[in-house]
Amino acid sequence: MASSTAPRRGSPTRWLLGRLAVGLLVLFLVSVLLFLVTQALPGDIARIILGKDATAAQVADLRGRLGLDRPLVAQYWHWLTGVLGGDLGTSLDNGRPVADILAPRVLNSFTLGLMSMALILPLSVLIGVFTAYQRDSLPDRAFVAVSSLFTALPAFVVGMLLIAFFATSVFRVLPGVSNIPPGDLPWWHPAELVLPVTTLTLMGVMYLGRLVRASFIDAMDSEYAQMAVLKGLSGRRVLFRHALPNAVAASLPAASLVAAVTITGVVVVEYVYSYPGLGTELVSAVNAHDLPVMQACVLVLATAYYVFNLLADVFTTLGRSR
Amino acid sequence: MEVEVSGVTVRADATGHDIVRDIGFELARGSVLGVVGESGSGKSTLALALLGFARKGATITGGRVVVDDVDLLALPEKELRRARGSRVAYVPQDPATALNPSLSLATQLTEGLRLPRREALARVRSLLEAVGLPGDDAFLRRRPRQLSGGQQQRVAIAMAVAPGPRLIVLDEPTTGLDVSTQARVLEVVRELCRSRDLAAIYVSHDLAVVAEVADRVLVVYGGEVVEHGSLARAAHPYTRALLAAVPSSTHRHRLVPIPGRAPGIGADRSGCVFAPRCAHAAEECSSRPPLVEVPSGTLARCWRTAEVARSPRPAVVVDAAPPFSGDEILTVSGLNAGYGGRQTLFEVSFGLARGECLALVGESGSGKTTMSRCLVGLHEEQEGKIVFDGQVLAPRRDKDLRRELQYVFQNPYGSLSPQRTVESSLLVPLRHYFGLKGTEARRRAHEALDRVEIPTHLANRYPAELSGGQRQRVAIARALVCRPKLLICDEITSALDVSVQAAVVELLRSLLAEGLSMIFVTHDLAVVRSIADTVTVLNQGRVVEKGTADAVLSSPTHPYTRSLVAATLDVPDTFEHAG
Amino acid sequence: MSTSVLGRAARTGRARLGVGLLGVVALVVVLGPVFAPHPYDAIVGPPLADPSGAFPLGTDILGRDVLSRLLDGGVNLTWMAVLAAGIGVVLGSLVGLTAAYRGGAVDAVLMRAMDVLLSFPEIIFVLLFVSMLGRSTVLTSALVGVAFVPGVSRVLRGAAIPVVGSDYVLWARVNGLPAGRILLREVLPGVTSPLMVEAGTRLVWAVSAIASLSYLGFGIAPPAADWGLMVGENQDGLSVAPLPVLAPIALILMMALGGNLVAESVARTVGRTEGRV
Amino acid sequence: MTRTHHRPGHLTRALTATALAATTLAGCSAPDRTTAAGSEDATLRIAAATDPGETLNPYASNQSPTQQLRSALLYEGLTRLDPTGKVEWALATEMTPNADLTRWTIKLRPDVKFTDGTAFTSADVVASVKYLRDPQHAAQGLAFIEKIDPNAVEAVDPLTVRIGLSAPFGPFKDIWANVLLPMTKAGTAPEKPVGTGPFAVKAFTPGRQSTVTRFDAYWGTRPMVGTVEITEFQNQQAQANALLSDQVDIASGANPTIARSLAGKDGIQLLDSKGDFTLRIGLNTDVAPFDDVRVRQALRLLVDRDQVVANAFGGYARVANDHEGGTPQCPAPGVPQRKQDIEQAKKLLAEAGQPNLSFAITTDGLLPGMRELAQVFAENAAKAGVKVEVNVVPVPELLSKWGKWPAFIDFNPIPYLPTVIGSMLPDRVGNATHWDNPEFVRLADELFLAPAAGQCSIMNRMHEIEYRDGATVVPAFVNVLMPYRSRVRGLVTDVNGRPLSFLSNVSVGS
Repeated sequence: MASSTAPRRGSPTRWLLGRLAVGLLVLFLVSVLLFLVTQALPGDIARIILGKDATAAQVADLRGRLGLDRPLVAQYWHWLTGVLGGDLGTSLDNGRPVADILAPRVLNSFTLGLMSMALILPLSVLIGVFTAYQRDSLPDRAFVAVSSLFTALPAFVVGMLLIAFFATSVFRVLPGVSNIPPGDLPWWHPAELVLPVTTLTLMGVMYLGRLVRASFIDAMDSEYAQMAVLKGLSGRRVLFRHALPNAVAASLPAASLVAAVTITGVVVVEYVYSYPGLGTELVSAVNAHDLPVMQACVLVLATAYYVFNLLADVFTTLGRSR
Repeated sequence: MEVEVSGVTVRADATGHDIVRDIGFELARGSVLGVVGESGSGKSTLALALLGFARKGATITGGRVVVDDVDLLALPEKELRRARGSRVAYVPQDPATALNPSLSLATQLTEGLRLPRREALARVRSLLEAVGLPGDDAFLRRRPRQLSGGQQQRVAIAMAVAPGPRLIVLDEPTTGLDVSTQARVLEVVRELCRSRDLAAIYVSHDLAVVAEVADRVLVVYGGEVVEHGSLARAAHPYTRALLAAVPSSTHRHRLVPIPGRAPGIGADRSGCVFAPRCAHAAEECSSRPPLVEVPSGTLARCWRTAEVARSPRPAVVVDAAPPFSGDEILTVSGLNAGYGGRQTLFEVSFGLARGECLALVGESGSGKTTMSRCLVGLHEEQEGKIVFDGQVLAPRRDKDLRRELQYVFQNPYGSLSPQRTVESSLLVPLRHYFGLKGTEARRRAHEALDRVEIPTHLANRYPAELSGGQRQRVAIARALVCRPKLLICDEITSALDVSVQAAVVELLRSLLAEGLSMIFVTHDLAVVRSIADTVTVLNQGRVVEKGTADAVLSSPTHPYTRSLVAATLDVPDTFEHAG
Repeated sequence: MSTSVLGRAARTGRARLGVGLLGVVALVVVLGPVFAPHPYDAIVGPPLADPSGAFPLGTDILGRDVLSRLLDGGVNLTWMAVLAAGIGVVLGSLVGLTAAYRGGAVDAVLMRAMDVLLSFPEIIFVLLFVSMLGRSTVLTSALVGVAFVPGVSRVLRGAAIPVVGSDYVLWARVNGLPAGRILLREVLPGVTSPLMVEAGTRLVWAVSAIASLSYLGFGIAPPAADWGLMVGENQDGLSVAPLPVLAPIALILMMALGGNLVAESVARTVGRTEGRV
Repeated sequence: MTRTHHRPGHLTRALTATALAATTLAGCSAPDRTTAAGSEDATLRIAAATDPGETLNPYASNQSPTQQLRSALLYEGLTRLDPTGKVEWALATEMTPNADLTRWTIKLRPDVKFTDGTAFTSADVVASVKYLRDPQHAAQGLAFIEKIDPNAVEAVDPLTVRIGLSAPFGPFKDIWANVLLPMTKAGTAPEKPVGTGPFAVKAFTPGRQSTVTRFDAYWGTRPMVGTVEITEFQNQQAQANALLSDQVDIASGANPTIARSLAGKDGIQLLDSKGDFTLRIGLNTDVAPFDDVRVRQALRLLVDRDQVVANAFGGYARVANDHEGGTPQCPAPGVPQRKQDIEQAKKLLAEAGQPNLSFAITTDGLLPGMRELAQVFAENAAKAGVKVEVNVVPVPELLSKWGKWPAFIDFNPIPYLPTVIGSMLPDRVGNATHWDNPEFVRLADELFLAPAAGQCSIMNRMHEIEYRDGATVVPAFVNVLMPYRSRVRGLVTDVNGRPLSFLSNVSVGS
């Protein structure tokens, strides 16, 4: 999966710096694209803020105050210089600093994403190795079947069914919505985190577990595993010392991609569980055409995505140079 | 006797056919047995079976492998595991994939020694030094990918020897190595066997290597032993045919290919397996001959050794052509080229007369691949002058130039599109260069296939259905339909079995005879001797020696060429006297 | 080659199960409208009625017959998913193959452009463009397709690089064949297997994505019958009347799972045969 | 965030906890948020719809129901509506006009304190009115007080205010009951407005949550709950889920389906406020063919009102008759109930030259029932061969072309008088149908001058004009539904659909 040019020459550091520079360029392009797209959105932010009762003069006045009547380039330049100076601007919708709005939400989303990753990685390895080792056994077949089912299942359906099952209809043991009150840290509310984390984890494990399983099977079938057997090593040593590290290494790029997908996948999960994270904020910002908030959300998500993607490339490159 | 093997049979689970069948031999400590066979002969399966191991999808169904009075095949799983490594050790064909990429050398070398770490390390250090590698900590901390191919192979050998086995099985350990590296590895193997009183089984497809390293040779064909003994005294028609197909670096002789294809698994085994391709086959060959001692002194599985012995080897020595005096079709002068800023060719100059065959010789890293890419215009970072047929080759070449300068690739598996039939592959250039379609294009394609001796019925086959040699001949045919003036052949025989290589070399020789000019890129001096008129030797991107093939190979002047010639192995010559 | 891979894949058990599932769904999609007892948009009873003789699966939130809507609601999802997967695979292959073939700067630029695209969460991407251009089924399919492009192009670029580097493509380049013809006639046939696997997988994802978008209200406009839309419309009544939600989910799952099984068995067969000629 | 340092080792604890089985987790929630149920300090937890653009400023433009819900707890106007729709005195105790109804003298309630402890005086009223009246502020309630002359607002003494109007206006008391026209302490709006309400703001995070606590020096009935916590949710399903898993006590928004599926579940009851809340289909009279009254009447004849009530609103509605309500104090206007009559509709359409009418109804689906109404209407219309498409657009898009949509779905939650002023007279922004009936305008002017006793007959005549000529299809009056946990006692239904404005007698039991 992972792409792009391996470090053919020059030091790895230079390559990494190059990739980071490209990353900044990508982020810049993302922001330009987003800016242009929002300009084309129907509906004027000033009108959205003022509502249908406001007169045209009031709308024009607000546009002036928000700086929306300046040329596009000037507006963008204003925003960009602000961001480069560490100022993400203020929300058009409610006038609060974007950083204040996003900081707790970034924390919430990242907690959700990182907790899920903390579960996805070991579980995937565990399940992948186990099913690969017990290849074609009943548990293996069951896992393969269930994971097929899950790749076909939209996230909203998983969320909806989990809520119905664990919170509202069948068992009532978990909260049906995962609201983290403002000012609280997400991990003060472990019960609220269970269902969203479970949803992300299920989706992740079903995908990554399959990949680990496949790469573990590859590792077990490899020449070096055969060589280890021919050296008279014990089955356990062949499995854990020879096959496992390589299987895990082979899955690392995919794991990074899963991490990237998990970070961006929180959008849907947050919506389903009303979790106050970046995703829900982004959806409302899009609905309200709140460009500064939208920009900041997408930049955070895109950065996270790019970092994990870069990790995938780094792992792939390490793998290739082996 | 140290090692006694008998009746070893391995079966493919899916089809129930035997991959190797009823193999037996004996081996004394300190001696080396060579196992020779072409691809698909079952020699690797045999090598693994000697450790009581069969690959997925295969089962050892019978036989004994007795080492030090213990029959490995009769041991329960746990004890067999202990016996592996400590009694029988294995050296893999490709250490690049067989060494675990994520473990340090120290770990891989010491694991399974059943010794305290300090002692284990001490033993490993001394062994590494014995195989000519440093035994220091820095080296032991390395991962396999940080070693060269030759180093990896010596580590693999040290790894095999470390637990102190009685028998060591080496599966094609020098395939893919340069001749000079190969020479060092062979030296290590010989030295270890001698000094540690080890029995060794050396599996290879290369007769010259086996003849060099082994005391006796087991020739495997179609999963069976067809001959057992000294190559110099070969009596079996297959062994003799193989020897006839091997080129020699010392003199030019006609190479005799073996017609037909090697039998697959599941071929009819009621009679002699070689009979379908044997020039001496007779009615009696429809029943299976036993492996018996024959007059030459070897054990051979053939009814007709007497007749075979009477037909002498057709060692037709071909004289080198007189030096060419005609105009040069290609002149390379002052060529510098590189990749990504790193220069790989330095001031390379040479010329090629019309109708001549020039061999571009070099080991890996010599720059010969860059050189051929420059010639066909694939390489972009280059400066210097290449004049072809009176025209300076510009980076953007016109259609006719491209047509007249054709290129045949090294790998027979990649040079033809797997999605095109043989005929379709040939129609592409016909359409591109001549705008030909339909009947006329097909006629020209078939003409070319005829020329390379590909039967018409193969025209609609896909490459996957052809043998390596057939594919290489189709690739040549594809070049021929372009009506080239110069053919560049990049290691085109290196991936082929000798019997097949012979056919390709003979084909090229006949094309030369028809006036085609040719550049033959290779590392194999024997092939050079059998085909080239002049030789240009490349080392580290520089031309170190050029001259006629005879002059360069027989009396090399540059030290590098000399070492190359010295490291090149040849099959024994003593053959003629045996009959 | 590819046909034989398909043939071998078709003989595996999982592929048969997949084809069976797809067959059932196809029957519903094609013949369903003929057998629907009521018009899909007719209000024929009280809302969220329990199943009965007149309404075998009950009625939906507006009092329409769930069975009739179910039988009528697959057509849109099907063509939209096919269109989306088609756009994704065609554009993705184009980008991926071009990047692999050209290499260097072209490759870098194309792949970074894909990174830009990938950086938008898919749902936001669709949300933005639907807000911008208005809701339409074709637009939604196209957006889902475009959202697939980066993924497809990466996979195909990866698959095409060895093919582009292979000697037979090299031969074509050396002989100066036009780039378009090389890509189309030499490189593309070399990546048909991953292409087929991609097409299958993307089709499954498209089903899932388009159902999700319809559920969120960005796909097919009411009152049309559509499985994703039905889930969204009726989910508020899940605890009173589960069938109007679960029945379309079951069909979406059958469709996606069937496609998934077929794609997987092709992938497996390819994995087992490719590269070990 | 600021409390991090008090809680070392939380990450590990949370991780372990997450990994544990669900049973251990059920009881585990934010430790300092326990509700002292039944006691003086009980907390009432209300689920509301998300509004990221909300502020505490009660004069802001475009206020969402969530903001209005909170404003009702924090601020008060001069008058207010009681749950039956009657106007009663709040911060004012008397309003006296001059003879020609162009100048009003307002007596203020004595001993009223702002939540910051300062006294409420006439200066605050003057400041509030002037702020509201300044077009620069784009206050949403501006339309209702446009007749006020900003230069003629003056404090006579600390408890008396005099307001001069640019035109005579009678129902002055009614106007001030609007939630959009509260009084705040002079100089505090819009940044940190201070009100006189029964509650004061404790914490406020726009788009997420606000907490208000009881103001103990409140002049009126002291509320029984100590704290009200309003939590915002993305959608009504989430509100319902929160209610079901006991994370909130009241879901302030529920569509009929949710209400139906929650009602009867253990411990959940439904607060069903019947009133004159209308969802209506507006027809733009500037656009053909809706400029033809025959077409409008035909479309009104196509609606199966019983089906709309039963299927679009799940029975939580009552049939309406193509005119606004909001006049609970008046007898019904003497017009026959309009029923579905396909033949008549076809005839009218044919007369209007529109036998194959086809158009789209645009809705943003903001309120429950909007989409469903459009769909039921589309299905009904199909019976007469009228093809109606349902066009669901995002909110910004609906707003951006406000007044330009040919047919759209709109809602009206307020009493008739402000409705007339805000959205039925020509040239009002709220009048997106651009309906302009001279007789209706004349009657409205008459209404503004009429004494209270004469208002009903005028309003009924206005209803009749709506019924005959109006530009909206009003098929039903819709109930406002709020499911709540039965431990909440003392909730009252409200004809104006704002039952959460009346929390004084509400308590939270155990």
